[in-house]
Amino acid sequence: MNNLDKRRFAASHGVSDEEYERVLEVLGREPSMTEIGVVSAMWSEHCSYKSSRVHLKKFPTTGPQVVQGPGENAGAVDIGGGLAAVFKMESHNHPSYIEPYQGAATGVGGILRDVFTMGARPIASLNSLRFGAIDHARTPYLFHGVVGGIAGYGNCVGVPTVGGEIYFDASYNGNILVNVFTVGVCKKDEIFLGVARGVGNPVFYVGAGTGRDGIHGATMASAQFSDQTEEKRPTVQVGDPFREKLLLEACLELMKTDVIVGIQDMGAAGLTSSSVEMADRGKLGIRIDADKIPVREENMSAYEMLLSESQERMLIVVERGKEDAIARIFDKWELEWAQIGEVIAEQRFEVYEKGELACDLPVSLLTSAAPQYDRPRKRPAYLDALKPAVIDAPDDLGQAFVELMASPNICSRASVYKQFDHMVGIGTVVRPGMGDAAVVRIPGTEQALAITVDCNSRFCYLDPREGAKLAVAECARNISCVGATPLGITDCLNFGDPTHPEVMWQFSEAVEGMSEACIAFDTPVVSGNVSLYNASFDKDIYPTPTVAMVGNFSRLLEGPGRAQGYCDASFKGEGDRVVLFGRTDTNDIGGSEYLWTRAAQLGQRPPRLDLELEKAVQRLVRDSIAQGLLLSAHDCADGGLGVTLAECCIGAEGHALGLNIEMDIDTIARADLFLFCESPSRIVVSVREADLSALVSQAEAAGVPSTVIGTVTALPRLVWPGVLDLPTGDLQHAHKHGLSRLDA
Amino acid sequence: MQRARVLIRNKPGVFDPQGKVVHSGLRRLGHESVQDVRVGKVIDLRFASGSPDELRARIERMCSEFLVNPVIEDYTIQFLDEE
Amino acid sequence: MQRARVLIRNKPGVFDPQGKVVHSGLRRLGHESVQDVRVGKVIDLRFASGSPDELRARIERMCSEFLVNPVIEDYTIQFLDEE
Amino acid sequence: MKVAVVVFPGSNCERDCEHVLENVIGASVVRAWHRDHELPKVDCVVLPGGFSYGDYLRAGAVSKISPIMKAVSEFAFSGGPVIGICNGFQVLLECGLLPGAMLRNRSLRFVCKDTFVRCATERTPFTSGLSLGEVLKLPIAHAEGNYYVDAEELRALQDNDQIVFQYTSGDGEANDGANPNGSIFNIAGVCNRAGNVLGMMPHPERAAEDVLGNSGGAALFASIIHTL
Ligand SMILES: Nc1ncnc2c1ncn2[C@@H]1O[C@H](COP(=O)(O)OP(=O)(O)O)[C@@H](O)[C@H]1O
Ligand SMILES: [Mg+2]
Repeated sequence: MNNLDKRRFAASHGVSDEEYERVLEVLGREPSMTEIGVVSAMWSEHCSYKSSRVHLKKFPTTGPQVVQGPGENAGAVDIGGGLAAVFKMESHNHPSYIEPYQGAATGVGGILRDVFTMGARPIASLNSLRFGAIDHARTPYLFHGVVGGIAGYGNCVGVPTVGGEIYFDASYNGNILVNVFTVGVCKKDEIFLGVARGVGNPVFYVGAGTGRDGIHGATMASAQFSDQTEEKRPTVQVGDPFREKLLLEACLELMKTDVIVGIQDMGAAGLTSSSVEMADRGKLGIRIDADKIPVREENMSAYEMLLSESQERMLIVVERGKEDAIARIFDKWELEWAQIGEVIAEQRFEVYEKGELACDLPVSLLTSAAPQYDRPRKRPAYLDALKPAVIDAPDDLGQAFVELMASPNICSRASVYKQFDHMVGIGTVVRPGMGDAAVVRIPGTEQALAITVDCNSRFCYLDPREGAKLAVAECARNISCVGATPLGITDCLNFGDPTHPEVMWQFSEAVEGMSEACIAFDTPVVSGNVSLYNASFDKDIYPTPTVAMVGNFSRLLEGPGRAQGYCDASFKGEGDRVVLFGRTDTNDIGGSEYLWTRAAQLGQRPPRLDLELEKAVQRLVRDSIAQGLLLSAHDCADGGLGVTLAECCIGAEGHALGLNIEMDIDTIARADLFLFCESPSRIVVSVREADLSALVSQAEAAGVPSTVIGTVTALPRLVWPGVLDLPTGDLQHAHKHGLSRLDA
Repeated sequence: MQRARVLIRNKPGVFDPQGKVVHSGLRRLGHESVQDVRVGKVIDLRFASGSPDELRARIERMCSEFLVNPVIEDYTIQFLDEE
Repeated sequence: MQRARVLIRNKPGVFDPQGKVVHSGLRRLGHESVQDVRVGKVIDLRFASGSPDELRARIERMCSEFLVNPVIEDYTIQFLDEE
Repeated sequence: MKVAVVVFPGSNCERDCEHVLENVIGASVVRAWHRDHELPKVDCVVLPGGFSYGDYLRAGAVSKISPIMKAVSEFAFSGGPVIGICNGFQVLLECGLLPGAMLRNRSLRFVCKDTFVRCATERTPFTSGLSLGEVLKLPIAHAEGNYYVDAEELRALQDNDQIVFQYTSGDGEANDGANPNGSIFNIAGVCNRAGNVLGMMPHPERAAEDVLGNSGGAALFASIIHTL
């Protein structure tokens, strides 16, 4: 191949002309084709974070609780008892659009490996999904494929999927989002890192054999979808959750020995990125003999082996002289393994193919010397064209309420989470649908974690900075509603095409907003993921900086009949009093589900967030739960106070109760806006009548506005005299069947 | 009456984890002579009437619309004698 | 080289949940002419050598030991031309 | 009491069963590995849930050819109590230790939720601590739990008192609305003729502790201790 052809070859791999010049300059020679493949993968947006790195530096990433910050396979926070929670979120957006089942399944596989590669046994997963409009032709297919893939993979591996979120919006018609999160637990001083140390130490490949699947996956995730995507389409990666389970057990078993120097899973850009990143962290090099790599297809070239994204594989640097443990354990678990190379002193990535050096690159070329861009930013013009919301009060408030409950973004997700094994591991204390965050007991302890994921991308579209803040705030509020204390976050920054200055403006704003909120809640960012080029035919998705948060309970006390010290969302019994903490501003209607479903408007701005009030409300709720004062707690989010009250009445198990609203309607100008605006920092709680005055005075002392909403009734009706009188069953029915049109 | 059969398998190159497990199961039972195993789906269809040509066109539509995932699967159509 | 195919289907009379779902899916897409759908498995085996008779006996053993559950499933064996 | 929990590649409820047996019931637990040819000396064998061999081919099909299943069969034939939960039930069916077979759920979907099951016989070592007709709330989590036997076999199950659990409504009625997967006669669990081998789809180990809000399932494990 001549030099011009090489340049074209590089361009076809997404390496720009300037980038290619840079390679020539650093290398001082023309790269081989194999080397071009390696460079293109490592310099892809997906692996190099070249457009986002300058912004990500702004994140707060430290704190006394941080055990491992960004940069490793996953982050870790101290959860007490000598334990760490290890967690991360990953996107698998592009593969899932092409093949929803396998795309989502392999996304789950990848995030599980990111966590257990650190030595932590995964104890729970979440997912955050965005599909196109519910009536878009492709939505049902993508939806069922993705949900099926998450179920198929996670259930088989035996990690419970305990929560998540799903939104439908036309902005995702041509580019869905599939973000998956896993948390695991290990001793905080027994974390394994992806680092190559010790010159001469052997490098082992373990797991499944390498095939031709997913070659160029990383480059594909670094470009927009277009008509040509079809041709560039790599062989789809097919997940094998069974082998993942074996790999999980084998790795954890190996970790109990003292043979591992460093370990890392092969994710995007497979063997290349795992070896290069491990070498980079250890400031050493790695030499690989491609002919030793276990393969499952014939005649594979080094180029293909290096770029394959076959699933369920790991790379392990083992202490020399202790190699036997690999054979013993990986044979036992019926997995492939091979010593494929060694750690070398020169900081180079060397790959031999049939005795010849097919790739000989400085590690730094692939890491620190990779391009970084501070791409142009511009405030999007659409922001100035936004108009304030105009919405008339409905003739029939009850009817409007029922319709809102059936909205695809609000209705019950039971049909989804029933397909996920959310109980395996016998740790799920608060199940999906029961509370704002999932509560998972840590095996062998009385400790528990609360986890949640959130992002309202309409808010982010209206104002990326405020929207990102609101996402962090809602996560923290969800964690507080179950009684836990927020500890840290991971994120998936899903944005459009970074070559659009408007997208980079959104990105930068969102990162700054998130950072501000993370500092306020003392929840550092310990890991995360960036997914750019979420655009199709030049139309960018709504900015979607998804946040997943982990909180902890020091101890779950077993009381008579059930655990105490936490809360779920449902009302418990007749006569209990219902109190709203926080402030309702009926102008907070922009971006709301009510405005969208009734008037197809976005409005002008998202709800206003007061971080100090938010913190005070959350602290109050956490403290009252710890005191055993609260019977339930549920925040007001999508659909506002009305939907929250309805959900509290419906309850997770269908023991529908009712509510008598006792507020004076004369003080409220518009009941519909009062019920359905989406002011943040609000939590609905219920208490025994006897505890009401104590609770109200605590709120007063904490400087938190509180409103007594009314009284729980055994009669399953939501009654607000003169305003509303609805059978809970009507709301419940609408809620339950909101997604059924996807099955038609 | 007409009977047709659609055979669906993963495309060459697309990983078939099930085939791999079945293969190693057969080996464990001593069937060493098996060199390769692929597992796929078979869909048998019955029609009241129709000529093979006409049915083939119809079945091809069914495959592309619904029965087959063209991203990872290949298929073949066969016609069966009435039994 | 020899290639053989095992087709496995639920016995007549045993409910075939997949067939039923596929059938109603096809109907919903307007393929009303389909009268019945059965979904089964196809297992393609490759052997280095062996006469059909000998292989048939071997495959029958595989089926009864492992590949087929006789409580619910029937099977047929086919030999394929080398490709 | 000493219990063996059998682990196949892909089992994923073995830890859960061990936790309940050890920490809730107070039994001692040993693991048996699928490649073992012998069982340790135990009083009871548990085949836990999961996806042994990925459920490939058929759930339980690849596990049945594991060496350990010969030892489990011998243990069962000599009258030892054996319980297979979910995937463990599927393995017992494939091995022929229990009659019948599993079909895919009629929804074709995996289903994870609480169900109610009624105890239809107290004669097994696992139900001796329950009362006849008692309704338990137990979770299920499976894609292939649609139990099938032909009409003749069903009659035999009934005549020989082999139906151990049926899916019911909360007040114990075995109607179609309470049937989560299409299983024949709402069957959730069956035993062999002798009564010492039980297979069931619901997971009692997931409902054996107050902290999870449901401890009714512990009675099954406690029954074994009392029987021995
Ligand atoms: N993709 C999903 N996977 C699993 N559980 C989900 C998923 N989406 C939503 N859920 C669960 O369904 C329930 C309702 O979701 P959502 O309406 O987003 O809750 P909230 O408004 O309280 O944040 C929650 O328990 C959530 O964890
Ligand atoms: Mg939410």
